[in-house]
Amino acid sequence: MIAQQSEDLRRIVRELAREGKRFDGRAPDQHRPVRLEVGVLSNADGSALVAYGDTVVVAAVYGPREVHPRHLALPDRAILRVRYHMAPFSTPDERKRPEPTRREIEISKVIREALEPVVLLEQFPRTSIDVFIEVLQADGSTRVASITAASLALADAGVPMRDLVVGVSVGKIENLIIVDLNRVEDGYGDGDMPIAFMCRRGLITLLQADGQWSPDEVRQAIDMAYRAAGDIYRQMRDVLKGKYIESVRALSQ
Amino acid sequence: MIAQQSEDLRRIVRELAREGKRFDGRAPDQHRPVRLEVGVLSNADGSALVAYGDTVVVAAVYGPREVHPRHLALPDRAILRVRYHMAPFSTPDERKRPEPTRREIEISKVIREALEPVVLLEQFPRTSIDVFIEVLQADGSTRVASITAASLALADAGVPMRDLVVGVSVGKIENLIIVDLNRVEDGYGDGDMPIAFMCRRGLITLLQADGQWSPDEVRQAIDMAYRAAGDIYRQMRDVLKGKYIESVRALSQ
Amino acid sequence: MIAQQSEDLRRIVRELAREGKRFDGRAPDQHRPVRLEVGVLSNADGSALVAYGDTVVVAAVYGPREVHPRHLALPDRAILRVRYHMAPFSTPDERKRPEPTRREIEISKVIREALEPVVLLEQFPRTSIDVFIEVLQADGSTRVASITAASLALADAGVPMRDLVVGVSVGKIENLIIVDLNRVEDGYGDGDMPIAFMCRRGLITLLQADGQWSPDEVRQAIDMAYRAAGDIYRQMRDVLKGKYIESVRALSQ
Amino acid sequence: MSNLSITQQPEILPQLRRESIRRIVEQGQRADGRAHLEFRNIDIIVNPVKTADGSAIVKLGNTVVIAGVKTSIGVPYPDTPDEGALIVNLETPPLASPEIEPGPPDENAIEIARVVDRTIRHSGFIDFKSLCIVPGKYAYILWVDIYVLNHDGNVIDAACMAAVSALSATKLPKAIIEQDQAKLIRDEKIELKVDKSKLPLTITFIKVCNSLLVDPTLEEENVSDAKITIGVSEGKIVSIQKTTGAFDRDDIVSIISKSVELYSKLRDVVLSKISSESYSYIRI
Amino acid sequence: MSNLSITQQPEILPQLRRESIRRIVEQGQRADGRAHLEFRNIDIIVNPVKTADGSAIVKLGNTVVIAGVKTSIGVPYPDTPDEGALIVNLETPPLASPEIEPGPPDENAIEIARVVDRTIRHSGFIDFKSLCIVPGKYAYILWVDIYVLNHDGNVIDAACMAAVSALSATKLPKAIIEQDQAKLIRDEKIELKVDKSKLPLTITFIKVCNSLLVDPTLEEENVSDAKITIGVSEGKIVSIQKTTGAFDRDDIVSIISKSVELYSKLRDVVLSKISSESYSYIRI
Amino acid sequence: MSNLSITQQPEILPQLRRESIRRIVEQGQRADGRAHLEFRNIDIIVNPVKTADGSAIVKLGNTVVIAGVKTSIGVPYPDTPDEGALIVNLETPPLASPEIEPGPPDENAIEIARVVDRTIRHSGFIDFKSLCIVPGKYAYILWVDIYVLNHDGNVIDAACMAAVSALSATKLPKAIIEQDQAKLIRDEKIELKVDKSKLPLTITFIKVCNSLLVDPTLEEENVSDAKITIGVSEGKIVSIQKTTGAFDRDDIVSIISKSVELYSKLRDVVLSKISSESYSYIRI
Repeated sequence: MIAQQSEDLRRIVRELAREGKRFDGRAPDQHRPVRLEVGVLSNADGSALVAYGDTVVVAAVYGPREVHPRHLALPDRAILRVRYHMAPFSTPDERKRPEPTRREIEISKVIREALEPVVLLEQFPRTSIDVFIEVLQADGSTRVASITAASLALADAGVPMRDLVVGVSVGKIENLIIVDLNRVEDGYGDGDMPIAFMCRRGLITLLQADGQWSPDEVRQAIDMAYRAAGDIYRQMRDVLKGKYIESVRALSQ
Repeated sequence: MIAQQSEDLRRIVRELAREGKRFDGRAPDQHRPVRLEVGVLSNADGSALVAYGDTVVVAAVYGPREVHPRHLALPDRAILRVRYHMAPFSTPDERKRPEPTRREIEISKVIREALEPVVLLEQFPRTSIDVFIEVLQADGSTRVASITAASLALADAGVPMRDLVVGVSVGKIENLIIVDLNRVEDGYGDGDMPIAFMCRRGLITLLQADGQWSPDEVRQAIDMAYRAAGDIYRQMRDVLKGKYIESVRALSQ
Repeated sequence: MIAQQSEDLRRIVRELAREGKRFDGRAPDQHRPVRLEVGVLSNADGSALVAYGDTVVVAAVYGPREVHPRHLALPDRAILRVRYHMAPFSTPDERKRPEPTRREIEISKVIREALEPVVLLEQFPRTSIDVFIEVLQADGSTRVASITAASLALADAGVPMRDLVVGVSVGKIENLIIVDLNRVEDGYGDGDMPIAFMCRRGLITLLQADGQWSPDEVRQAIDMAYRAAGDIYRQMRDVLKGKYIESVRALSQ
Repeated sequence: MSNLSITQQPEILPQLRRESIRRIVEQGQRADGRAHLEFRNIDIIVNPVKTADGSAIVKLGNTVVIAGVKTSIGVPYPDTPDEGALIVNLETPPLASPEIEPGPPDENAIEIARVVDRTIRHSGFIDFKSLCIVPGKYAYILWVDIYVLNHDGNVIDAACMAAVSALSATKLPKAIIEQDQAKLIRDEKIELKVDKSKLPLTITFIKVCNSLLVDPTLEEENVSDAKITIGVSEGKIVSIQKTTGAFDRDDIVSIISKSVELYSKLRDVVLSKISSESYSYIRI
Repeated sequence: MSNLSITQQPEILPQLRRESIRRIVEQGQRADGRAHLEFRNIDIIVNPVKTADGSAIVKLGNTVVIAGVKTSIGVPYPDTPDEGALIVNLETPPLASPEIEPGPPDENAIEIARVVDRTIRHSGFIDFKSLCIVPGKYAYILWVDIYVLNHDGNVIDAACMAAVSALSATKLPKAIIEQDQAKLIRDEKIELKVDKSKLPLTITFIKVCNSLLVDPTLEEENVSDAKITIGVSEGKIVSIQKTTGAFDRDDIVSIISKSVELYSKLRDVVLSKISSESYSYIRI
Repeated sequence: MSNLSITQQPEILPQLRRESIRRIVEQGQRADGRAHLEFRNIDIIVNPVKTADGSAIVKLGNTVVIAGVKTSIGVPYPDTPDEGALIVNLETPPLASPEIEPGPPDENAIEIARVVDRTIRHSGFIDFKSLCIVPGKYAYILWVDIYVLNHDGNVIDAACMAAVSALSATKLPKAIIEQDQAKLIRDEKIELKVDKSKLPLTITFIKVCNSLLVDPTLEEENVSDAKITIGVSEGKIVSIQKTTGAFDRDDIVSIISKSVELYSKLRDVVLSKISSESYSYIRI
């Protein structure tokens, strides 16, 4: 891109932050409008579309089902298989090549590890529960939106879970801690911290960070994320309650 | 290569076509001399070399034999495995890289689907019948020559078939419909239509096209191809009768 | 690199050779100081570090153990699996890409074939004995140092062997035959001949050559290599005797 | 990867269901109540993807595909120094169907992408010369990436529809030359020149018990005896791809003429959907 | 390769051993006699590899890793035209453990390399601007290749230590411009500018029966309930990577403050090891 | 792919056949009636492939290989700025044998290609300096692609023969410089300079029951105790590659002298075949 332009944008974003403001007018602790839909794909056992502002992801769940090849199966529980992938047209500027990048491989892993603590894998030994995520439009916070979508799709599929996992990102620009980063804030900020919570139990199942954070800022960030996650969690329950009370029996355990 | 030269060639080819003529002097419905040989490779269960003019392909058949890995086997019939590949030195100008291209992958598929309707796969459940094709010299019409070669190799291997499949291409230059395109006609023409026939039954098992064709031209093209295929079919029968009456019992069913 | 510099170096190396001398002051039949250590890696069943001057390799042996996938197992003996790999930082100048090169694939094969004649594979049917070699610093003769390391690691693992295999390279610069080439001699010489001996029996299990050699020079080279190998063999026995008399029972058969 | 094409494991469809579908066809009807030559309901969302230069979501019954166009700059091919390039890629990510494992495009995906590519290329829909920036040096490359989100049969027709809808709505980033280097200014956009009268579309036919059906569902594909796809543009045939089974000459003649008839109606449907200029966002 | 992350087969650890390790932890101790927040013995060999521009071997108990730095010239990224680049790669060759098959880096290796990369990148340890040769045209690329030679747990902390030790000792080949082309003169070396006060290190915690332990052995990793890695530089958190299990908020707060405390001690140990200028050679 | 070399599954040869082949050898004969140091019948077709710049088909008994040379332009290696390059590739497509699955070249194919490459390179057969177009900037690259069409043993000697026969017959497309860019004019050809007196050939020996045999059939290879290939050019040894088994010093000395003796005869056979200037076409 034109280096000058992006330099200008960076300056504006950072100047606003020094005044406690954000480029898109949100308050620091205000997440973008969230759109949640379940059952959007007829073939999948469960599916969901999640939008955090202009970030849009779709998730599908298949399973519990037979494992191929069989030697990957575990005798005492299900395996979880997770794939996070970005469509080539989902990023601004250059086309993203469709082959999995190192970034996508890492994110697939941390999403799997964010979901494993909630799924009752031990109920389905020797099977596989598969979560496939496609990012269709990326405006920051794609991995945490993906976790929320995966959670909804698992619930939509009737997979028993201990809790719903909700993903939220926090960031830092010029000492301002902000929630639910968009792409500009991610690109020109000083730190990014994606977090996922088991909301009812308050447990953290995904936590990553880059940038520079004081211990106190880490604490603030986690607490700000938890409040936003709680808000999204209530919307998730509404969406699931509307149509799926039956299948999410695990939620009311 | 030199843009001017190929531009000249294109003009000549197209001017000739407007007069109903072809660059190599053939009549529009005249295919190139065909050379057919069977049993050319001692290791294969069946093999054939086919030349359509300067296009030369060799095909080998192995099987019916055990399937590896086993889970690919079908309980009620044989699977057909087909590979179409061009040798790096088979094309003019640049060396072709030996790795399979998207084009080769597509052609392997349509050749398989051109052969499946004739091979009596149901006679050999749980086995594989393998057809390997190598293009040694390419002067247009390689996929249809490959189908003819595969047919001969299958017959040479004694694989029971409902019919022989014969491949022929048709093309269009400046409204002139021509049969058995060579590379220049393929490159500078307005349309290309590779076709394969089960000759005795008159069924079409491969049909592709690009370019622009009116419905009437499609009809003309199919009919012109069918006449050429019949001619090649008679040569195939001669070659097979000479040495292989025994093994091609399926032909006389 | 700077073409002039390397040209100068080449001239010097070759002029010295015409006087019967070597760039690093060694006599033609003098190998570099050899450093041998066994049991250097705690996870492996056997391991060794071998340095020929500034060439340093480490080898690990796992097995005999179960074969994956099982269809590779042999009913009457163990299979040997060998991997020779160069670390990206082990070469001067450019970083070596970590993906296996055609050279590494060839060397893995010839090392396997250099070891197979000595390992008593028939004692462990249906298992695999794995030899993994990493070149950490390369100054010529890496494949022969790797064979020596593999031999030591196999003995360290207690794998029964008919003999110890020792690797040595010989080279030729301006008609001077020299032993244990370093990188400069390899790069600017006229021929390279890596050799491996079963030292007690005097059998040759690796022999490669490039360059130009008269039949008589080949003979001289083999004999010079054999003397150097005998010297290294004695050091290997010392290292193994120190701690491993028990496990190398096969040596004293 | 080796280019070995292997007879595909048919999806397991209970024998009763199989026979029922075929019997209904023999009676001149279809399992979902359509006429033999009737398409499923078509829904097209145009330009839902803000990060793409052009995009479309197409729903053909329960089959859902999304296509996105991205632009880059490349060197023209030596034999067409004054033309840009089109690259069509299709992927069936594993969320589309229980049958699909993750991996690079298989022969089915590659075939569909190539047929869609040929159909567009030979139709004259895109003015490739308008994609030239500096003859022989710089030209636009149009990357059309098609993702199948739900596979319920006839992906190819849905994919072609999505590709042409996305291209119809594509705006190219402006290209500038700076110090002899071409660059794209992604904030300034110019419309991609397409000739909508030549809108290319594919129409897929299956043969079931000697009847010809268009727009097959996945179940119908699985019980069909043969399948063929015809690419049409303004009354011309611009591509043909027979896949499974065999057809006789008269089948083909009939399919060709039916495809030309159906094309006009289908084009009108598509054009009306893509010309509605309402605000759009990603929904499935 | 497909980026499919699959629940990993746990290493088979006998149930008795498993319970024993956990019981010892519950009693406030560890199987190898360490305190919960005590690292294993650390040994660092600096610049043992003559063919590298910088290198280090780190032994953390029985875990052994080697890191080597190689330099090349590349074009700066458009958004940082005056900076060089760092590329971190980690491989676990099959000699490191009986569990590893040869192949390209798997998700574990990729994750570790990326966390080490982020930890170094955000610490300010490297002055990326000092790696620029000609702004917008040429810059140094630092390739840090980390090889695990023996895997006995906590590879990530050992890998980070090895990477920063190797970078601390790195000398760049001089870059010259000849006929508008940049070249490296490998005989003339200049020191890589690093800010040792910002030495970045990771500290990995596992949770076992509600206790927090640092620097886990492989056995401890296999019986742990959760695992997290904190990257620290000069009292700042520069990376976090939770891997397995779940933590509550108070765990995290406690881990963060413990990691800052432990960092100071660990940095002193590392700095003292890497500043000893003795002759070094490759030994394990 | 991982460079893991694995003990190869021997082809299943009935025990009786195995013993019979070995017994015949012990009696000083061979299963196909040849003497121990006798090659099978050699047939060479020169320049059968019109699309190649040079080509040859070699039949060595039932072993059939085809080699084709294609030319391109590349940048010379920095250490040999005034020389062109040779790249040898060998593939065993699955039509060559029931044992071969499709895929990229395996270790056997790679080894043969590399030995053929070394044999040619060190013989002085090709004048690499004559392949330079503009020193340091442009040079010819000779791609030699060898395809095995039928594998009945001793592929390496057949491959080397095919490669040198194809190179002997190679005509390079003329190179021109246009606007500082090198281009090939494929219609205008100049002969590749080769020194036929140095014609490099490999001679492969197997050891069976202490006898040395040349040009083994596949069956003989499968019952052999050891195998070695010697590359010879004008009385000089230019390559050696021991593959399976072990040899003692005296074996090697004997093999070396036998290979030099056999070389002269073999070269005469090859030269006479390739100098017959008759019209040729692809036949097997």
